[in-house]
Amino acid sequence: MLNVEGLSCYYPVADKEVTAVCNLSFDLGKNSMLGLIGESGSGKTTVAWALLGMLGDLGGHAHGQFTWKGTVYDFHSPAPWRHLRWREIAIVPQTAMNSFNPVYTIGHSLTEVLKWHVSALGANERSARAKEILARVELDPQLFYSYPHQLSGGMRQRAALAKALICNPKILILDEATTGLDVITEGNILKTVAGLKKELGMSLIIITHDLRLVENLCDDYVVLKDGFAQQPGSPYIKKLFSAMLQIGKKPKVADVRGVPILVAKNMSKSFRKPGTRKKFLAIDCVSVSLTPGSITGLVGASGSGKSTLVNTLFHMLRPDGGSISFQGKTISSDPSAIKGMQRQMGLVRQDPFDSLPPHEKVSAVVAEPLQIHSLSEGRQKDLKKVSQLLAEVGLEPEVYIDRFPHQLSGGQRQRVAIARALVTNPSVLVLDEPTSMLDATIKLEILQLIAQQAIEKRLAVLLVTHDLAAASLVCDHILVLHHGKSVASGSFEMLLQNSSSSYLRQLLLAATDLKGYWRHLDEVAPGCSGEGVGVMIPPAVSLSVAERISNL
Amino acid sequence: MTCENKKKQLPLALAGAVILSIFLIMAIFAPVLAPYDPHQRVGLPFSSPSGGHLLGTNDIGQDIFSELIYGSRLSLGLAVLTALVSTGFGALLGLVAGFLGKRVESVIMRCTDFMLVLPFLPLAILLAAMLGQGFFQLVLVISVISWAGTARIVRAQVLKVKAKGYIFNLQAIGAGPWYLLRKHIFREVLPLITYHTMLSASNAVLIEASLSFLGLGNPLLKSWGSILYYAQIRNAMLTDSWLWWVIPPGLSIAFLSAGFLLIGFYLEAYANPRVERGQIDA
Amino acid sequence: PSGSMAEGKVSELQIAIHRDENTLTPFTYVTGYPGAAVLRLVFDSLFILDEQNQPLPWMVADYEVNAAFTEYRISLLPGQFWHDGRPVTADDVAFSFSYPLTQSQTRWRRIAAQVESTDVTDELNLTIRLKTGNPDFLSQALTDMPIIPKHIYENEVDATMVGEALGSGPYRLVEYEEGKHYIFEAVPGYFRGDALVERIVMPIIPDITTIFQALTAGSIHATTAHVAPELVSVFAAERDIAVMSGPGLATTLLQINNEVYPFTLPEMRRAVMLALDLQELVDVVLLGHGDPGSLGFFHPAGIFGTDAFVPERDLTKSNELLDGLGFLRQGDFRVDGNGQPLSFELLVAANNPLRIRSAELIAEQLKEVGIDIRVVSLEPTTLDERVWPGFDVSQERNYTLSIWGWSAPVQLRPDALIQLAATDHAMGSLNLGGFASSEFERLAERFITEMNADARKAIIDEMQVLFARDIPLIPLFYQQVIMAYRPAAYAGWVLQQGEGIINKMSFLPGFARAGSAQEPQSDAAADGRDFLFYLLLAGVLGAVIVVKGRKKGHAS
Amino acid sequence: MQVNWKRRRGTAQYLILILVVITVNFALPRMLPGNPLVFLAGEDVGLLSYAERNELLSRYNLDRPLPVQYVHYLRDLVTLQWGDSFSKREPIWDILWGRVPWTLLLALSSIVLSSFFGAVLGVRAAMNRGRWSDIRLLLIVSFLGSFPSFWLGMVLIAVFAVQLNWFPVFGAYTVGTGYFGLQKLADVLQHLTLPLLTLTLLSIGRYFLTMRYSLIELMGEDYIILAKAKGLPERVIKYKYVMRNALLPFITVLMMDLGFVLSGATVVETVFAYPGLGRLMFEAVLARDYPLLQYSFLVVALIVIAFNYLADRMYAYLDPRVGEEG
Ligand SMILES: Nc1ncnc2c1ncn2[C@@H]1O[C@H](COP(=O)(O)OP(=O)(O)OP(=O)(O)O)[C@@H](O)[C@H]1O
Ligand SMILES: Nc1ncnc2c1ncn2[C@@H]1O[C@H](COP(=O)(O)OP(=O)(O)OP(=O)(O)O)[C@@H](O)[C@H]1O
Ligand SMILES: [Mg+2]
Ligand SMILES: [Mg+2]
Repeated sequence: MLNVEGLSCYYPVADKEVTAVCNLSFDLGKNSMLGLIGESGSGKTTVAWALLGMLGDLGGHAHGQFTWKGTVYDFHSPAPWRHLRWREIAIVPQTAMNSFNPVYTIGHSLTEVLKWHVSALGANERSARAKEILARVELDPQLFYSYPHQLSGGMRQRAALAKALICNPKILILDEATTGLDVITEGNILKTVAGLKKELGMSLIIITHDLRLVENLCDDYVVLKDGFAQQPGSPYIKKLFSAMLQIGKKPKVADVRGVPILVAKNMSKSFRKPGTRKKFLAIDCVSVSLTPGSITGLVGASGSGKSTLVNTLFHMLRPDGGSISFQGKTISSDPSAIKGMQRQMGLVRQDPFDSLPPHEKVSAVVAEPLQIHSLSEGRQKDLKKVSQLLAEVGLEPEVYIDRFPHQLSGGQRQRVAIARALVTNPSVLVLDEPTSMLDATIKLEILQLIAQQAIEKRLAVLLVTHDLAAASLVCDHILVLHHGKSVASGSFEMLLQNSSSSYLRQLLLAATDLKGYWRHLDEVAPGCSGEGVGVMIPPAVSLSVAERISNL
Repeated sequence: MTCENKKKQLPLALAGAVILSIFLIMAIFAPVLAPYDPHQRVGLPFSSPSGGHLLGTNDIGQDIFSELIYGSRLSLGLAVLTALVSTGFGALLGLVAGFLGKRVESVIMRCTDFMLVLPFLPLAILLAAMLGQGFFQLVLVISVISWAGTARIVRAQVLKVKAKGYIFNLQAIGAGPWYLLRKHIFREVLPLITYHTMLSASNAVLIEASLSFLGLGNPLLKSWGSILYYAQIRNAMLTDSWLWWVIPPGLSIAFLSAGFLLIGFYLEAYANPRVERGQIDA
Repeated sequence: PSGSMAEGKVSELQIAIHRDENTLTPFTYVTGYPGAAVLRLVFDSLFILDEQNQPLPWMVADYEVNAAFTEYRISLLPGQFWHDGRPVTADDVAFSFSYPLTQSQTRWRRIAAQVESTDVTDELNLTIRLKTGNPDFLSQALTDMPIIPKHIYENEVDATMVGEALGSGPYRLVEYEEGKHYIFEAVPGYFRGDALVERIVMPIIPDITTIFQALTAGSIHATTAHVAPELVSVFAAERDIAVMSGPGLATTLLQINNEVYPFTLPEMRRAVMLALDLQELVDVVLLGHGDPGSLGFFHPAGIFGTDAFVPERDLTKSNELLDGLGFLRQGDFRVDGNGQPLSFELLVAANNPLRIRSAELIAEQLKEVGIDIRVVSLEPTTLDERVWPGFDVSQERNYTLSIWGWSAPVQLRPDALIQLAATDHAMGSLNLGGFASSEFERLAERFITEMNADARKAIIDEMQVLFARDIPLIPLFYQQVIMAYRPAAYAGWVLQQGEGIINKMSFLPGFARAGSAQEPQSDAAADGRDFLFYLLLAGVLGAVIVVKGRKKGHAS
Repeated sequence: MQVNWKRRRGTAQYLILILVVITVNFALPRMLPGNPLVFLAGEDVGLLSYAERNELLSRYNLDRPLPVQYVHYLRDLVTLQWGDSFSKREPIWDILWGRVPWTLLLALSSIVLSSFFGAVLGVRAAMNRGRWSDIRLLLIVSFLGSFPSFWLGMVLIAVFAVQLNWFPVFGAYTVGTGYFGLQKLADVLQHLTLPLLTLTLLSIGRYFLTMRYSLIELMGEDYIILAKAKGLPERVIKYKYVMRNALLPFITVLMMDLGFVLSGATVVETVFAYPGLGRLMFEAVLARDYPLLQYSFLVVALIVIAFNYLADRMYAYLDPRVGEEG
């Protein structure tokens, strides 16, 4: 169906060209699913954009040919992109969370595409279709009336998926399209997509770091490393797959209990429901306390209020109720107190594409908190610190330190954000999905780094994640949010044993064994909590944090 | 493409710099460059260009070329000074209002509203009557009326920039308003401010000319605007003399603002490095 | 749109008026020129001023003045009608001479104030009795006072409330749009004959340059505006435009504040006068289209003036005078007895380029004798307020020197010098310099009581001599009145001295010049403008090509 | 509750602003040197006797202390008894009514034109940022905007009215014709062309630069890049999608320009003898026509404030992220 021949992509960086993809060839059959995998920065996103002829808009350019419906086109020349885009090839970009025009409602963005590509539909039909497709990706059709910034990260990703699906494309590219989703939603979404694929004879290119997905779903895969496709069976591929995280191998219980440094009590925050004047509680009396040296996991379905809680902790949203105390002192609305607290806190926000200043080089971006809090020790020293941190998060300083954020891949940006959060040696670290765009190896390294910092520097960490495997590995304490309420909390093991929370069980089930879970879903009605859930949960083994790290 | 862009922009900025420095040299070395004292009558009124008078003479026989050269002093000074004062003040208030919001914002905005509706002509007359009609008074009058516009536009833009995710992020990690204003917001609106500086620069020259036209200015000051004013009022458009009396000062004003614009162009590339991204016609 | 009708009549003329004169009634018009001039197309007066500004009986069939100049017996010509069809009666005339007393309009009020009573004999006859004898009443008042309809004004407390300009003149104002235009139509059966132009459309165009552009373009046929000196040669070369000129009566002068030292000293004023080169002013500023000022104020070509008082420049004498005053040179400039430099501000209206230029020239000329002049341009009303605060000479003035001007009618007043120089505030109401001279006071008193025409003329001459000696002010020049029009449209224009061509005589048979269409003149029309045109055309074409080229670039 | 308070405070601020404007419009003309006597007494104002002058002043309440005059003014203002103009001798209402339509015609059409072309060209330049076509546009626009308005007007008259005879030289319509209906419309449009062109050329630069800047600032955003990937027609992205985001500063310029053209087109109105408010106010200033000044300035001020208020209110609608707590 689609045949790519000798695709090479280049970006200009500071008067030089860097090769992001080199001489890549692959076929995509009809009604098939191709996985595109590789570590962060290997060129996956670049390939995706090249297929849409968009590299020019990102400042790069592509060479090579592709065959589409029997005709050979050149990537280089102005191919009939206008006819291909969206009608034939659609994409859920890695920047999905940032892919909606902030001034238009979700509904407008969806119907607009329809308007230009499916001209036969009337206005009412268009919005009906848009609502239908929203429901299909497990979103409330009422979100039709919301603005993008009113959605959670995962919701935006799903809305982007809806937008990609709405014209029934022949090829759908999913570029890390499910990173913001909890496993259950992710499963459901992928099932929907798979269903559509069958229904419409659609082909998919899936770019992901979740190798389980590739294993379970894809007919074929291409592995990229530094822009080069790897031969099947090469040692690199083996290494990549072996690094896959297996949940349950090293669960633990920890009771490193100390005096909490940050306590948030009964936090509530309400927002207006989309399309109505009614309000709903995004978080409802949630309490967290963070203790130095411990890692607290915050898990929950997409849209359950995790990011909202994070925002309230940083005083970026005024909570409707609740109080925050830091180092034993209640923080009121006094700006200096807030600033004093913020000085000791590091933050990584969920969307790495929306959180780095576009006009600063990486070196300045990472060093910025030092400037803000007047902790700078001179340019040279700062630069050294930055380089060191960049190296720790797996970015070669020489290559990346002089780049602008838009010249980085998604995973690279995420790591820059992590480095920035660590640069001030904070005593509290809040990470909102910090590793969602990282491949298993780097993810492990990063988690290791965080855990190490937690122990060595007595850092209190709040880790928001959908990755239960990761959570189970590093978290001492887990808080489960569901519809804005805290439904369970405790150590991982405790939560497993005390299975009162069927929700968590479902999560775990899905996380442990995707195929099994899907099968299970196929048998039982969706959304149920089946019998054998507990069976798949491995026995709890107590390990101290230190041991966990050495195991990692 | 970046390389191309950079290559293209440097000569442009250079061109701008060259234009401005030519005017600057003209202004500084006017006594050396000008063949005559522009206040002295050195020829017959309304004479055409000749060897002695490159651009002929004006309605009382002053050398237009010398007027033009001396005029650059006042016009350039007026342009630069007004632009700096009014845009500086306006941009500062716009930044502060847009970013701090709340009461500060509404107070500043009501002030700009007030300035926008303040009747200009009586104000100009009043200030002229109270302070006289010198150069600095002119700067003051023009600045007083033009800062508000800049403030409003800058503020509107700041509101937009403020909503960006990375600003939110920096706020969350404790960046204070002044820091953000200084380091990021200012930088984001810098091109806009540059544009406005340039616009107010050429505007100042135009306002001066218009005031003269309405009989409210000071036609005694030797500026490009006043040369044009006399050309207009002495019907240069109905005679041949427009060619040497009207075109040169007109072009000078136009070149001056073009010079400013070209420089601004370069500044803009500095403020926004994503130059090569998202050009739709690519 | 105009066309010549049969018998030399013209159906419509477009005449630009250079300012809005409100509803054009005697109580609402604004300026003496063009307001009062245009007003006279609609309103008649008993007498009018002819080409040479001599009174000419108009509404009057016959008149008689007693020896003491206190009684004016007048009989009206029959057959005069208001524009609403009612006949004009002696009653209306009598009313016209009493009603303005109740109003604030000073020009008419001043005339009405002289009248003691009016005596209406019958429909067409009346006698006007003055409080004191005034030999100039005929030439000054009877030519001036517009006769207004009693039936319109009699119940009106505030005459400005009457919006309709209803007179008995040759033209009827049929339409007025504020700030936009006037339209006049000839009144059929006018008692002096039907007007030669059926309809006059007067668009209001405030900018003079625009007016002359419009004249060049042919969209207007004449204008109230006077032609600027530099355009005379342009229009003379233009085939379709004719130019008419005559001496101007508007006076541009250097107003001196006689109360400010050192201008309190006549020698100082004289020294300044001698240092001025008036002919140069005329040549440079007016390009020769004017006459140098006479120290006696009156234009030498006018009724009262002689050319005996036109000064000659004499720098030696000027220097001598200044030296004699003890104002010695220190470097470029002189200092006075107190060691203060002789340095003065010369105020000038910012909206009048000719005056600004004159001021610059004066500064230059006075520099030669060591007097430093700093020209200061002021918004016109601000200038008024400094020179003539509250239009009341008794109030404190705030200037030393100023370029000032008086309009044409002042030149026609026999008592103009008294107004300009009498100490008494009521009599010397235009004495902006605070000039005071007992000698002059005596002359003024004699003048007021003198009834004999020749003796009065002699006193005026004496006053002029005194003016030339004491120099209360220095008349600089009289700018010529130059009018341009398109002769193909209408050529009957009559140039009234000092005023222009917009007057009744221009439009009435028997007064208007004969022979309408003029011979086309040489066609050396301004090449420069053609060039401008081609240049701009090229510019536009260039721009179009650039844009087109860009579009092509896109397509490929 | 909170919103309510905020809004109330906002309203109070606007009330204060309007009161200040009313006061300034009263005080400023009266602070100018000179007085309106010459228009009240006619041309021979110098001949007024002392008593006559006083009587005249008291007839128009000009001899009262300023506070009393101010109270009178406020009373007349609210009762809408605006009275007559000193210099025009006509009811102020009538004068304004005769002028406002023409001013609105000129102002609005110039705003529409210049914002439209400014925006379109701005988009064009931004899309080609850094290329020759961008620089060319930038230079042309800035060049055209750098000529004094009276100069530009005169050149246009000389070329298009005098030489080519395509357009009339002056006025808002041909005087003294019986045109009506379409004919009238054509006539008015013909007269409108040149002044409109002048004003448009003068103010297009601001729109152009604002639009260009806003777009460039947006161009790198991910959603714009995706918009293109979505296969939306270029035209739609350029002129609809992207422009919508740039509207915030653009609308600000627009609303401000309105105030400028309403009262600031004096020069253009003078050159073209266009019967607009600008010229009226200018003449009123010279005449020190206090009543006409204070009311006409007030009318313009209220219009301008209203539009800027509207612009402010629109911000939240134009960009939903603005005006939310953050
Ligand atoms: N606009 C750009 N300019 C310069 N270099 C770029 C640009 N975009 C991406 N790169 C570089 O190209 C390489 C490939 O980037 P790409 O976004 O394709 O990676 P990726 O495989 O999608 O990674 P990730 O999994 O982290 O998203 C990276 O090293 C990145 O730094
Ligand atoms: N500014 C806002 N206005 C209105 N609703 C909002 C706003 N921000 C968040 N919400 C709503 O609050 C709920 C919680 O959002 P939040 O971003 O906290 O979810 P989350 O748990 O982080 O989800 P995800 O894992 O998908 O990022 C969602 O339903 C979202 O639509
Ligand atoms: Mg990627
Ligand atoms: Mg979130």
